[in-house]
Amino acid sequence: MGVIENRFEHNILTTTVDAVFNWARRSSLWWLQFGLACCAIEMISAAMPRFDMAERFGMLYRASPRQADLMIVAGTVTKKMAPVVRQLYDQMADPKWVISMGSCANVGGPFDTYAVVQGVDQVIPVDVYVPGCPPLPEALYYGVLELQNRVIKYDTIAKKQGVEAAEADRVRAREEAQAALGVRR
Amino acid sequence: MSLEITEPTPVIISEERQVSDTRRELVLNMGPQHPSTHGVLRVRLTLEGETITGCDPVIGYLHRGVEKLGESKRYAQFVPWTDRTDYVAAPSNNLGYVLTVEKLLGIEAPERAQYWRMIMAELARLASHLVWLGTHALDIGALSMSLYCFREREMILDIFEKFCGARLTTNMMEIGGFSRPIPPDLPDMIRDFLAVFPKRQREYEDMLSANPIWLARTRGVGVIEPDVAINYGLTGACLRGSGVNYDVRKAQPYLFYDRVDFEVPLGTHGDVYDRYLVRMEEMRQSLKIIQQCLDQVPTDGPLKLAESNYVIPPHDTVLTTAEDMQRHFIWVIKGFSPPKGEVYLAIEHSKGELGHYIVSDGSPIPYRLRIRTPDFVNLQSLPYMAEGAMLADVVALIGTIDIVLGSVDR
Amino acid sequence: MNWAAFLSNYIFAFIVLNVMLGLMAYMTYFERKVLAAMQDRVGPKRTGPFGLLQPIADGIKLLAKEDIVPKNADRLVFLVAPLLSFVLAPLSAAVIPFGGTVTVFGQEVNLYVADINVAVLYVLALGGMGVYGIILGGYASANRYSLLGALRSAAQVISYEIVLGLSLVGVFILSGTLSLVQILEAQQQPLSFGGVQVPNWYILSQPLGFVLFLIAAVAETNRAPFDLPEAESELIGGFHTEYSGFRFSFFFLAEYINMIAVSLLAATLFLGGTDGPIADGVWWLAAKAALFLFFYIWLRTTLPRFRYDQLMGLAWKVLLPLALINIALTGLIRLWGLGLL
Amino acid sequence: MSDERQIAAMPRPEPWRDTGYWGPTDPDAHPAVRAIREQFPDAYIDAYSFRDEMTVRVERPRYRDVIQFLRDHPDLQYTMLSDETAVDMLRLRDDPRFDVVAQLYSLRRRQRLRVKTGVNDGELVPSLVPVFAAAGWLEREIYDMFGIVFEGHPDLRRILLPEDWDEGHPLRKDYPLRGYREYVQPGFEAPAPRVRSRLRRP
Repeated sequence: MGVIENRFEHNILTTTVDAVFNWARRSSLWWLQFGLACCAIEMISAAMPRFDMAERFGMLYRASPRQADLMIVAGTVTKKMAPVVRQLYDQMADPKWVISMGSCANVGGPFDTYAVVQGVDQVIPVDVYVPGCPPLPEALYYGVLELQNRVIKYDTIAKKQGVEAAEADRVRAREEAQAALGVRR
Repeated sequence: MSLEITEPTPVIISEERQVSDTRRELVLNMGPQHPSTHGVLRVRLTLEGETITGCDPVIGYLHRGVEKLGESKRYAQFVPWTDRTDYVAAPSNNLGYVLTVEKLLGIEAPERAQYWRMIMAELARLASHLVWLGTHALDIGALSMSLYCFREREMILDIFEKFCGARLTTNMMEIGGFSRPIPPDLPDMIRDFLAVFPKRQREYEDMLSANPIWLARTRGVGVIEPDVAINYGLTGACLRGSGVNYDVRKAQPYLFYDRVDFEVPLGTHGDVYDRYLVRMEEMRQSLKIIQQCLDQVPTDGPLKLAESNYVIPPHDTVLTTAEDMQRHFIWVIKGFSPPKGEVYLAIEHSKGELGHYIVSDGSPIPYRLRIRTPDFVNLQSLPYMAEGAMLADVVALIGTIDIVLGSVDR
Repeated sequence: MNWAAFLSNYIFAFIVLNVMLGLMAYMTYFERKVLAAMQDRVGPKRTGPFGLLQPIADGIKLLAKEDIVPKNADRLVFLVAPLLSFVLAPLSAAVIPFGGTVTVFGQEVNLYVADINVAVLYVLALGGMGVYGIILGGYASANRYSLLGALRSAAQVISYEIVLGLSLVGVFILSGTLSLVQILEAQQQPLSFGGVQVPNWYILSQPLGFVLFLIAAVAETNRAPFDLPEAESELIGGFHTEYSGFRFSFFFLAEYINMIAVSLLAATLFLGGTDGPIADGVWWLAAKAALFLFFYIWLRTTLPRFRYDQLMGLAWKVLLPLALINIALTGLIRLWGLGLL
Repeated sequence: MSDERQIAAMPRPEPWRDTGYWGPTDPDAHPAVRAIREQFPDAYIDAYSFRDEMTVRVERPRYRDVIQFLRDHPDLQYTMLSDETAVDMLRLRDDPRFDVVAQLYSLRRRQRLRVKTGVNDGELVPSLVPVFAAAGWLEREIYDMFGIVFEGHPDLRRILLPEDWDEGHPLRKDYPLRGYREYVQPGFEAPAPRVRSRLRRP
């Protein structure tokens, strides 16, 4: 958030400013070039000539997490990889979003084994879940469009509490969801 | 080594090491998230300047316990997981597993199904080689190559999608043959592809094969001698690039590879460029095989073994005959019990020898399911190839071994 | 002192600066569109009509990103390095002549910011200074990838600076000056061979020098196939791996400004600048520069990347001897032409 | 590509019945088995074939010697180690618990041979690394997955699982498929242990 962090309260001016910034954020979601498993191949396909998801929406891929806005967790998150995923997420600059792509990243998918984290939301907060094993590139399209709809509502001022508050918020939301669904397994 | 050590002590390498008074080594951690490690490979490099003095690949970031899963699933249930071990050439993986189980059971699919399996496996090899070429060229810096390769790959994925409804994880083969009919316009789709692809492949070769920068980056890099390659257990293009003629399709033909005419391309120097040439030629040979298969395949006939108790009965007879309904019920509820024994069957995957080793204890679940993936063994030679190379060569080497981490880590 | 002339110069410099800043933003758009066309894709399309607002959206977004300074970084240097790169980059546009002198409201206005008698040296010096931003940024990030990128950049710039300078010596010998304005004027007198009018562009008399300049300029601006300092497949982001938000965009933009400046320089030195067949003017310069920019993108999409030692070998073993041969030949021919030989 | 190096395709055998690429099915007629019996009378246990694949079982201390002999023998030339793995025989027999299995391949004769040796928990198996460089990672994987320690392996540490994995060796039959616990994010409190699920057996 850099320059404008914690400078303004809600009023007409900041709302307009937010609208402009959110439009810019939505229009240039640079994503982290980061694939884990099968879904990564479909994610790459989505960026390739037939679909050209990335450039069409103004999404450049960046190799460095510092310059990325969007992390697409494409594939199985194993217990060995989970700390790395978390570290990458922490290295990204705010504001940042996460798309969980594919069943493995959503809930562990077909790999209910000793080595696999059952859902990447145990590691990092997720904004949009794209189901499928693997999802078609069109499904990822839809996920990105959904995310854009979320980004346009992003509130710079509401997020000013910082990373800890966001983390607490995430844990609370997760516990609520778990309480509503009952215990996993 | 004494027996007390059951857990390894972690090896701690300091970040910078003083080698002598004037030289210092730098430890560079490449991956697991790195643009050119093809997923989640991590390579710990020891550098002196830009020269590599030590290389330690760290794998396992995609270890999902597929073998353990296989030991808890019935034989026929496990096929979808084979897709996900090597996801860029899923039909080949299906084929390896299915053939191994068929060998264990002592059955063989009908002729028509065998031909279609060959076609699908060769298409999968093409798709896999296209991904390899794209990413390999992208690593070395040829930006557009990957886009062109993925563009052509979409045509193959269309064929898969037409046939089985899935693009990537196809789950197309079954024990005893295919469960789905061949769509009537599928042969024409494949013929269209065969007509278009050779021209496109010539375009790739125009871009790379004689490009001075490409030659400078690949010639003489990652040389591996034939005897060393054999000793490292390399298979596939990594071995054939060194001039060793070992192709499972020729050496121990499965399916009908003895009925088609093709050549095994061999390299001479064993460097990155030769492996590139070998794979490009393999793509051409694959096209040749597909063409012959399309000419030879019977236009009608069963696609699945009908009589065997090991095979799920076809859908139409299940609903009309009592015997098939009972067989279907038992097959679904209990599975089938193969004889006791153990089999190992290797097929020529796009990356090398893909072997499945199944130990059966007579129950419907494999007692031990071992997947010998080619890239796991091939990747082992990376430290040997990287010794003394430059930092930029490492990405070329990782590309030339052609790894898929799902297959390496399983 | 003539205050009106001073003011007009000042206004013109202001215009040039802003045009450069606007151009480089749309240079990214141009690059993405050309890349997309070459790669059978669409390119930016959804942001504004034809995606024309894409650079603006990128800029605003980067402005609003968090500005991360790594814990182990050398804080002051880390913060200053991108500024250094960014500030030095547009300065070389100051000596590019966009035309001769025109009269506006009875006031003579020079269509160049400054006519320095060592203009080319000044541009080369700025190129040498610009690399400081890269080296300091890479060093200060406390990241090994950045460090390697910075070291590569230093070695590369030192090697190719020499080639770049020497490849221009032939032009200096022919024109007898280091001032870009005078070089431009020298190219505007057509030569006639038996009634056929041939423009006196130095690309015709200095083809080898032109090729050398082109290669060295691509290397100097860290573009493919010489983009080793930020080689994505090896070093992630190279020197800018740790930079986020607007500081990253400074590096990003500096690279594009450098490209534009070098293209303008090449057009002025070798292609006759504003000189054109029908009507002289700044549009000719723009068209020629656009040709070079297209060439840059074309290279990027086609060629693989050099390895570090091959890059050095190319500079010292191939390009440098060629440049020296070019100088010697040009000198001899010049002496012969002057009747001294 | 040079043509003189091409080989003709081996004729395809009848499905899994004929004497195909695994050599003769009779242990007495198989040249490799005969050679092992002559050379290592004390180490040879038995040999059997299934689906025309020959399996030789040898005593653990001579495991490496047998394989080295097979590699260097001028008539056999099993020059390639295709695969090395292990099987946990917990439910099938009492002693020894594990089988270490090496799949050998002769490039020259285009035949395969499987060499097995039994090992109990806590016993050492001679490593194949001095014979085949390919065994390096394969044995690391066996160590990682089964906990079998190889004697003479230069770099025996975990390969697929994290280096600080403390839950044992997952491919053992007494290890549950889902492991013993959920993923614990570093810095967070430990979650409740996973329900130990019994392996589904018929």
